[in-house]
Amino acid sequence: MLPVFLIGLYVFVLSIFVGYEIISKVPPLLHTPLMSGTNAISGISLVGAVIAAGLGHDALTTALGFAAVICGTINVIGGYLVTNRMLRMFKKK
Amino acid sequence: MLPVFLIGLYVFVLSIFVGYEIISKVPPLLHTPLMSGTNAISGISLVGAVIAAGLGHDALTTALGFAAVICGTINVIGGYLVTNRMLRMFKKK
Amino acid sequence: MKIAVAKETAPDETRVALIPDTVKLLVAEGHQVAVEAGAGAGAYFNDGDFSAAGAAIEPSRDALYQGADVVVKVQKPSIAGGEVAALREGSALVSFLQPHSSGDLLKALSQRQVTAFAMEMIPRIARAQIMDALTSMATVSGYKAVLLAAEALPKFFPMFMTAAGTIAPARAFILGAGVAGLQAIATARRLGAVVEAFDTRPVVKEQVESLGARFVGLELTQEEAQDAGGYAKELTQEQHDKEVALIAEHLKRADIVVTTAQIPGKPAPILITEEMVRAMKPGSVIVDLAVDTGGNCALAEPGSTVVKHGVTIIGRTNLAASMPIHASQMYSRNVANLLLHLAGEDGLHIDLEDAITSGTMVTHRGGITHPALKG
Amino acid sequence: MKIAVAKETAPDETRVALIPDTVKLLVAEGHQVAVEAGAGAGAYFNDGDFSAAGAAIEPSRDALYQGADVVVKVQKPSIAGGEVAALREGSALVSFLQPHSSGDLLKALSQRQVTAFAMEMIPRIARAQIMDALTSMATVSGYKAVLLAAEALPKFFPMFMTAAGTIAPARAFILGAGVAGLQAIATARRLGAVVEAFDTRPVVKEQVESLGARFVGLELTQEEAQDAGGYAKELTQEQHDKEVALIAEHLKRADIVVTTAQIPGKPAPILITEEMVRAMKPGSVIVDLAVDTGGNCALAEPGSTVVKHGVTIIGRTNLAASMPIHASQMYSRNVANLLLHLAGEDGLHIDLEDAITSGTMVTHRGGITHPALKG
Amino acid sequence: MLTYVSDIIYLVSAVFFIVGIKMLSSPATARRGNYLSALAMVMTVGTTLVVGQIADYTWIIAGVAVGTVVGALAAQWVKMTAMPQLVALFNGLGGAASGLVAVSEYFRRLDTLESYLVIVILLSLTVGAITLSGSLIAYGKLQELIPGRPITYPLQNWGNLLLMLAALGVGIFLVIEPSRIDWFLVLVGISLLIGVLMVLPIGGADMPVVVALLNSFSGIAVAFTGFVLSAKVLIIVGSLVGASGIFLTVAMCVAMNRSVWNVIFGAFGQLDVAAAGPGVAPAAQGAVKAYTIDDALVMLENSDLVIIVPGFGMAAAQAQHAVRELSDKLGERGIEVKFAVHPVAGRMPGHMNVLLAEANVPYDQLYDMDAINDQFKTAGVAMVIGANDVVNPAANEDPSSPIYGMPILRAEEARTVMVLKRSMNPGFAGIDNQLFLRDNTMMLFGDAKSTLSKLVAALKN
Amino acid sequence: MLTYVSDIIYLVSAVFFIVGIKMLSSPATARRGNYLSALAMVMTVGTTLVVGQIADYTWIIAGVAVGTVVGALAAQWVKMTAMPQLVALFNGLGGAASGLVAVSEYFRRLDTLESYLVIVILLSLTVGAITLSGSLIAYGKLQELIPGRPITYPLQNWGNLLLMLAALGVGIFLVIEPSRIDWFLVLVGISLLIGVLMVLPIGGADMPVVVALLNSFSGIAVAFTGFVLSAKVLIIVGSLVGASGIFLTVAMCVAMNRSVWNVIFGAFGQLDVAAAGPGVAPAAQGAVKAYTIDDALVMLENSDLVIIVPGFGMAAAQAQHAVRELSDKLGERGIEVKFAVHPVAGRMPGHMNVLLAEANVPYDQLYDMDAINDQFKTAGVAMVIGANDVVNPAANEDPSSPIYGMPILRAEEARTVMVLKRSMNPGFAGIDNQLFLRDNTMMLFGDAKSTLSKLVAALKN
Ligand SMILES: NC(=O)c1ccc[n+]([C@@H]2O[C@H](COP(=O)([O-])OP(=O)(O)OC[C@H]3O[C@@H](n4cnc5c(N)ncnc54)[C@H](OP(=O)(O)O)[C@@H]3O)[C@@H](O)[C@H]2O)c1
Ligand SMILES: NC(=O)c1ccc[n+]([C@@H]2O[C@H](COP(=O)([O-])OP(=O)(O)OC[C@H]3O[C@@H](n4cnc5c(N)ncnc54)[C@H](OP(=O)(O)O)[C@@H]3O)[C@@H](O)[C@H]2O)c1
Ligand SMILES: NC(=O)c1ccc[n+]([C@@H]2O[C@H](COP(=O)([O-])OP(=O)(O)OC[C@H]3O[C@@H](n4cnc5c(N)ncnc54)[C@H](O)[C@@H]3O)[C@@H](O)[C@H]2O)c1
Ligand SMILES: NC(=O)c1ccc[n+]([C@@H]2O[C@H](COP(=O)([O-])OP(=O)(O)OC[C@H]3O[C@@H](n4cnc5c(N)ncnc54)[C@H](O)[C@@H]3O)[C@@H](O)[C@H]2O)c1
Repeated sequence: MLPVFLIGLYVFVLSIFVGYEIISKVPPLLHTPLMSGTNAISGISLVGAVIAAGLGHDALTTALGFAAVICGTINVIGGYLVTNRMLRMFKKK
Repeated sequence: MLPVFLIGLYVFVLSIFVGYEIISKVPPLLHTPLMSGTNAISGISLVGAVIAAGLGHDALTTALGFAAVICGTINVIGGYLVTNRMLRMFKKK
Repeated sequence: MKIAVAKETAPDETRVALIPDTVKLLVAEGHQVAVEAGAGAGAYFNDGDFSAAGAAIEPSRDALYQGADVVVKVQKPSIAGGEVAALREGSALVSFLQPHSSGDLLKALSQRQVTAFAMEMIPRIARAQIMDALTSMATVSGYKAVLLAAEALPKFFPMFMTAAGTIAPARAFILGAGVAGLQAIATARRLGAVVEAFDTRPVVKEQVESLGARFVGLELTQEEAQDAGGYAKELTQEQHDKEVALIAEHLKRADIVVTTAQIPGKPAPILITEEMVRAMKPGSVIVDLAVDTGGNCALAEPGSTVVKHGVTIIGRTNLAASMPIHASQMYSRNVANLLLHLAGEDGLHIDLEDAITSGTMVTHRGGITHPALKG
Repeated sequence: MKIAVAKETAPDETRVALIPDTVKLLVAEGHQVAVEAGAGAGAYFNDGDFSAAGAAIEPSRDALYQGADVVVKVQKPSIAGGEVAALREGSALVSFLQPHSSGDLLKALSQRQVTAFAMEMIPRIARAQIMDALTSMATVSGYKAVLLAAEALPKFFPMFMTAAGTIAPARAFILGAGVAGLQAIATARRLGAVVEAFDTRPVVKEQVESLGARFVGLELTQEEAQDAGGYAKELTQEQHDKEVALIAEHLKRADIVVTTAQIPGKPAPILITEEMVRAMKPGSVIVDLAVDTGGNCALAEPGSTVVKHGVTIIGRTNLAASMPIHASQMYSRNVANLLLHLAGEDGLHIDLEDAITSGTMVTHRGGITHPALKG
Repeated sequence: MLTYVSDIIYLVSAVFFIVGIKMLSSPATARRGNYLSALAMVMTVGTTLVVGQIADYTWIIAGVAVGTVVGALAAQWVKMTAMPQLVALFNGLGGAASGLVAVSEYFRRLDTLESYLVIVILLSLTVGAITLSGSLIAYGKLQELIPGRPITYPLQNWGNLLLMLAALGVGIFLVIEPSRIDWFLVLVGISLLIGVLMVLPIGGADMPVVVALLNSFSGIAVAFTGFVLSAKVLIIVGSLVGASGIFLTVAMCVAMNRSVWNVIFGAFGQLDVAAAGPGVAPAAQGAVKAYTIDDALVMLENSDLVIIVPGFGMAAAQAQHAVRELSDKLGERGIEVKFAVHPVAGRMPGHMNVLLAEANVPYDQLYDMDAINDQFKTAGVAMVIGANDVVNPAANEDPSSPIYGMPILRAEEARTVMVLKRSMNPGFAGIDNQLFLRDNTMMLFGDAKSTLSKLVAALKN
Repeated sequence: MLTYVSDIIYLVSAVFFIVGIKMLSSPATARRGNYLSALAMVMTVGTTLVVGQIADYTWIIAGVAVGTVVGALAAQWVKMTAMPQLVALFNGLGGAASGLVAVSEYFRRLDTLESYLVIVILLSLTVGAITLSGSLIAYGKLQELIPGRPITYPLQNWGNLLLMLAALGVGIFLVIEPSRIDWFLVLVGISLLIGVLMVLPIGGADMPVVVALLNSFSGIAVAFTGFVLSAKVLIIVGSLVGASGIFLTVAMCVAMNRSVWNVIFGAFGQLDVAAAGPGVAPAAQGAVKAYTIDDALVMLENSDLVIIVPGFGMAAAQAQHAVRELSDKLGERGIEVKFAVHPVAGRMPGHMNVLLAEANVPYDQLYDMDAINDQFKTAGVAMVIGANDVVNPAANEDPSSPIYGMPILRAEEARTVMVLKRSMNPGFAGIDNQLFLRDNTMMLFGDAKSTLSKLVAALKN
């Protein structure tokens, strides 16, 4: 199990650098849309949710999975749409 | 073998992002020291060289390893020192 | 309201109380304006300009005054010249009146039952700024004083580095940084002089510096220096001595000096003595804007330019009249704003509750009404 | 070398050819300087200043001139006043000489065996810039012209937005953007005017714009407009007509006009006719700096200010003399630089190969030497 | 071969997410960035649906359908001003999803739980649960269901610490005894409680920061879910969101001039001067909004006409040259700039004219009050530089004010009023100015010259 | 457990490398960055020595000793001007090391070679060999052992393409038949040849770009070595160096206003206007050196005294306000600024004075020629803004020049002369100016106002 964890750790550390570097100069006015945009992205645990809901292991896990799918989907769909609405405000009239 | 390669690829891609992001605003006057500094770092294949030279597999690989250790060490030691000399120029008198 | 624009009778007065542009504005507001023939000539406005603006031209002064609700003037009417006598009883007069020093005139006006408004008494409150003729005229004098100095100075104002050597910039020293003083600072700086300014009121430090000049001052508190109206107070003897010493120091280095220090209702303080003039550089120039009220420079002579101890001392009075077009334009706007403020449904409307009306009116219904002038 | 500084005899001339600072410099270089008593008075330098700088004070003109290798002056010596006669034979003279229009003087000087150098003939080459007195004096005139105009204008120069209304900025129009013209532009801009300038030479467009003014010009080529020395050429009739039409257009809007157009050795071109003056705004001001050589404005009268058709036309000559301290300082530096250039081991050293010497010298050894003045 | 392809797709998606977030951080590319990240999301989820050995799509389809409808409707119907609370809600659901996946994995693998797996499951669960409950409280505060003021109680920080230690203890116990479902549920409870207690004491005005922090938490939960499922793309994206969320939180605190610590644990009530982006719920009426250079920049860049109102503060700061430079820079970008000169701005007649002329502002850019007053309503920004009395609406509205009756510049009619001054101090007349408190007013505190220089520098990039 | 610890150390080292490189890209932190990256190197190599199952340290110690001595001596003894070629040489050795490791691995694992391994070994080898031979040629050009001018021959690009295809062919063959040592050696030869032929046609002035590119190659070789050895830290560091090297190459080309393609395949000789950083071999005497804003910035920031020499170009560009601003900014950083006003700068007496006064430059910062001329030698930078004749040394040196005898400002005595003008065009006198060609002169081409604005903007960050 250890190597998997280590690999994950490498990926984790590198991603943190990437995350820091790309965020480091956002103008404050974009804070809210950026927050909303990354919030939509964090709905990616939907990936885990569909597996849980679809694996058909037992009723409990499937139910939990189903709930997770609903939560994740709302997060993803709603998040992207809201972000998009916010960003429309920044277009030059 | 495939997973190892894939993991490498993930690491590779993420590192490229990191490399790009951290380099993106160097002033031209630092081009030369930066080049020299990263050049010293690329001597890190010394890691491979010491293994080749020290594994004691056979004379050929050891000889190749020995040569690699020399090359790598010159690159590393010389590279860092030269970079340091260059950077001294930028200190305020 | 019937408004009459009188032709000025004072010698050398070139301004006119209303200019055609303002006449047009008043006419548009429903007033009738009559202008004495030739009233605008000194300020390059001819009768034709006035008629075009909607005014009637009236050659006879008596006819003009008799038909008017309000007569507007620049300089106070002369009793001797019959101007006061020509005013219709019950009519109003708007003009500079120098009320503090013109007791006789005020008496004559009140006897004649004239409601007189003194333009110099406009209170310094925010909404009266548009009528503040003292400020307007001080703006003109401050600007013009520096031009006179520059014209009289045997040197350049700005610094120049040329093939024929380096020319040092002139040093200007402005005494009194009120409206005229600040304008003088700005003008001298524009022309490239190095400017220092002196005042007793500490608040003006920031204002002087906002124009890029250096402030020189006594260490007085706000209360010691300034009264509630924003005007300067008279100093104690000790303060005055300190002030004089400080000024003497700066005068020695100055090429041009413009003095504007005044205390309303009092003679101007003497800030430059003969001895101090003697210590100045030959060729330097003093313009004394306070010469009307006694002068800040002991050697200044009202109305003339004298050279003493190698220093040119300009005591020209009524500087505003030397720039008649714009001086008239500004005065005219101030007067018109006051007229519009005073105008009621039908003729003048005197609201004694109103700070502007009561602050500016000096005589009314046969009496001297202004508290500062009574007694 | 023995250098004599003469007291100027021309009326109203206030400048002096050398000032104490420059005398000090020449004395340090090993020259002897004698100064006529009272020579510096007009420029606020007294005899004491000169002695302190190392000069001898000489009350007698004859003694002064006789003991000198070089006599330095500002204005050309008068034959009638006996100045030429007082010069020692074989001595040298450095002064403005107006050589193009002073045939008699040149003849008298050559008869007297005087080696005369005309300060206006300094060639316009890089290393002679430090002697270029025409440029120095034009700098003074350009600056002063605007001050005179500002003083005479019944308006402000700068724009102001005040409680008494908005004051529009004055519009200045400068005719001829040579040294004086450029300085006039700079000064008018400093005071806040909106400036336009006209010239026939296209190269000055960039220079005018570099001072923040707008350039108005004919579409002439460099060759049509300018001779090899950088001075303006005379225009053809057709070009002149076009020019006049263009100028007329801009004059109508102008509040002040400064004209500086000159062509060396020729009368100044008439650029402003009476008709054009009549079309100008009442109250506007013209300063004609070319009035010495006939004037650019047909109505200008040398030496006086006239008001015609409501326009004030200032024809003051010798403006540089109205700023004697700095004008003398600059002229003095130019003269000293020329003297140092001419000085040899022992007295004057005339090197005819040298462009400055040969270009500036007008008489020598009894003859007129300058090619432009012969025949 | 299939995992090979899918892994490559995941990698490409990760790259798209990275680039997408990067694009989100500049106004010019933000919308395209959002589209790109949405595309990456579709690719990732789609690939999982294909390669994820799904036995039964029923519940997935049902869940996605419900989620889509609810999410889309909520996003479309919400009012612009209610967006912050919606984002908080969404974020909580994201945390819930991660937590639920962790719970589901826990039960699914109950028999084969290794320590490593338990650890990551518990981490994913705990962080997810905190995100959920914290976000719900934040939602409640923003929606004003819960009082916005900080709710404090004695020893709260000690209480929280205790709870966290408890969670840690239960966690360690579960690593040793993975199958103790009862304790597992206790941990869920503790985690939810921590979320609630962490957010309750924080004032409503600080909620945006809290939401940013919780957003970072939800990213971290995703990363742990990635460890649970050995899904690298989740690790990448989760840590990306986690890291960017943290730095965003810090950036927001910096913009407010406060430390993160102070915001989260300070609990000293709503500040007067609070940072707020657009869409963030307006601070209580009457509170001043202080903005940063970058906020100002976006406003300026989105204007066609900027009207500059100079006052005595410009003179005092000697900022005339900087003003001119700003106007030049805006001009270069095609934004029209006009100067509105009030007749008594400054301290002498023509004070502003003198200074603007010194800085070479062309006369034809200067407008007097009568000429400009009707144009404010068409201006994107009215930039008030060190002026105060001359734009004080009290002159029109308040007969008791000493400046009542003085005509003023109607700066307040511009879309945004930007005020550059050092403090809330009054001007010459010594009276307060309600303009500074209006909704469309942006205060940029600081010396006018230095603020302007910063604006110019920012405009150059 | 050991690999666990070692892997963590490797990860920490990788982080140090990343941070180290980041610090290298700002003058303030560059030296510390270099130390950090050296520390990371020690950690990485040290860890490998411990965990690398080393059987015999003899050859390692010997190799390290030899390498250290050679590297250290070379680094200390080389002249500052010869640094670029030394860097090229070091870089070649780095490539050689990667290549040698690949060869060694090839022989060691000859019996168990899988396709995946062969591919990465061949890639590491090829890239390493190209780096080696290419760097040697670059070294030769910079050291002037090989003619610096581009060496071209007919059909060169086609020839190169052919060679690359050949390498590809041999490589594919070797993947199929891994044990064909003969073909393996052929591939080594082809790779070396590609390196030679790629660099030969490129002009000496472009060598810095080539070295940057080859540096990137050596990083890529390291990354492939990492794949060969399954060493993640090598992959990270290698791709980091590879990526940063590529972007550095692009950045250098951008600074020269050329495309990478043009530099590598253009082969159109040495440019007159070539970018060159300090330490880069000076371009042939008499060639003009054009620099960028950032170069200028570093020079300015490292000065105690900056003397500004304004000329007609400042007036023509109406750059006086920008000049004033620059001077203010420098002043804020504690750098003294003086203005040297030549008596005939501009086109009228006092031209500069008028403009500098307009921009409010204080009089006491203005110095006339006599007052300033002795101070140039103590100035870090003499900044000549649109002046030409007034700083032309021909006035002192060339009796045939029309300006001979005119006193000039001795700007050339400053440590660095920075000249802001649009082109090499002459000024009023119409003559060339040798000052622009001197070694200590930095030309900043462009309109003076825009160059100054850029400098000001850059100084603000
Ligand atoms: N024009 C005239 O002739 C004249 C003459 C006398 C009086 N007045 C009066 O003066 C007033 C003029 O109005 P105004 O709007 O121009 O000025 P104001 O009302 O006096 O306001 C100036 C503002 O500038 C700010 N300020 C000062 N220094 C600053 C700096 N360095 N950077 C940024 N901001 C700074 C101050 O706020 P902070 O302290 O918060 O920064 C202050 O609130 C009117 O009341 C008018 O009646 C005018
Ligand atoms: N001061 C006086 O009284 C006076 C009078 C007449 C003549 N002169 C003569 O004028 C000369 C003055 O010398 P100087 O050094 O001031 O000027 P200069 O020698 O004429 O050189 C000016 C330089 O400025 C550059 N330039 C022009 N526009 C520019 C822009 N927009 N941005 C950047 N650079 C620009 C030009 O080069 P690029 O085209 O490459 O940009 C030119 O080489 C002397 O020869 C003097 O004798 C002086
Ligand atoms: N708020 C308004 O509406 C308004 C309008 C106009 C003027 N003001 C203010 O009122 C003030 C006075 O204006 P003013 O120009 O009419 O004043 P003024 O003409 O009465 O005096 C001119 C200046 O001389 C100064 N002074 C007096 N005695 C002095 C002494 N012994 N030594 C040196 N200086 C001395 C005064 O302090 C004043 O600054 C100004 O500061 C002006 O800003 C306000
Ligand atoms: N290189 C040097 O050393 C040096 C020194 C001084 C002056 N100069 C140059 O020489 C030039 C002439 O200088 P100046 O001021 O002594 O000239 P000036 O006094 O002879 O003439 C003044 C101006 O009037 C202009 N002018 C002539 N006829 C005109 C007409 N019909 N309409 C309009 N304008 C007309 C001329 O072009 C000139 O610009 C200037 O450009 C100056 O820069 C060069």
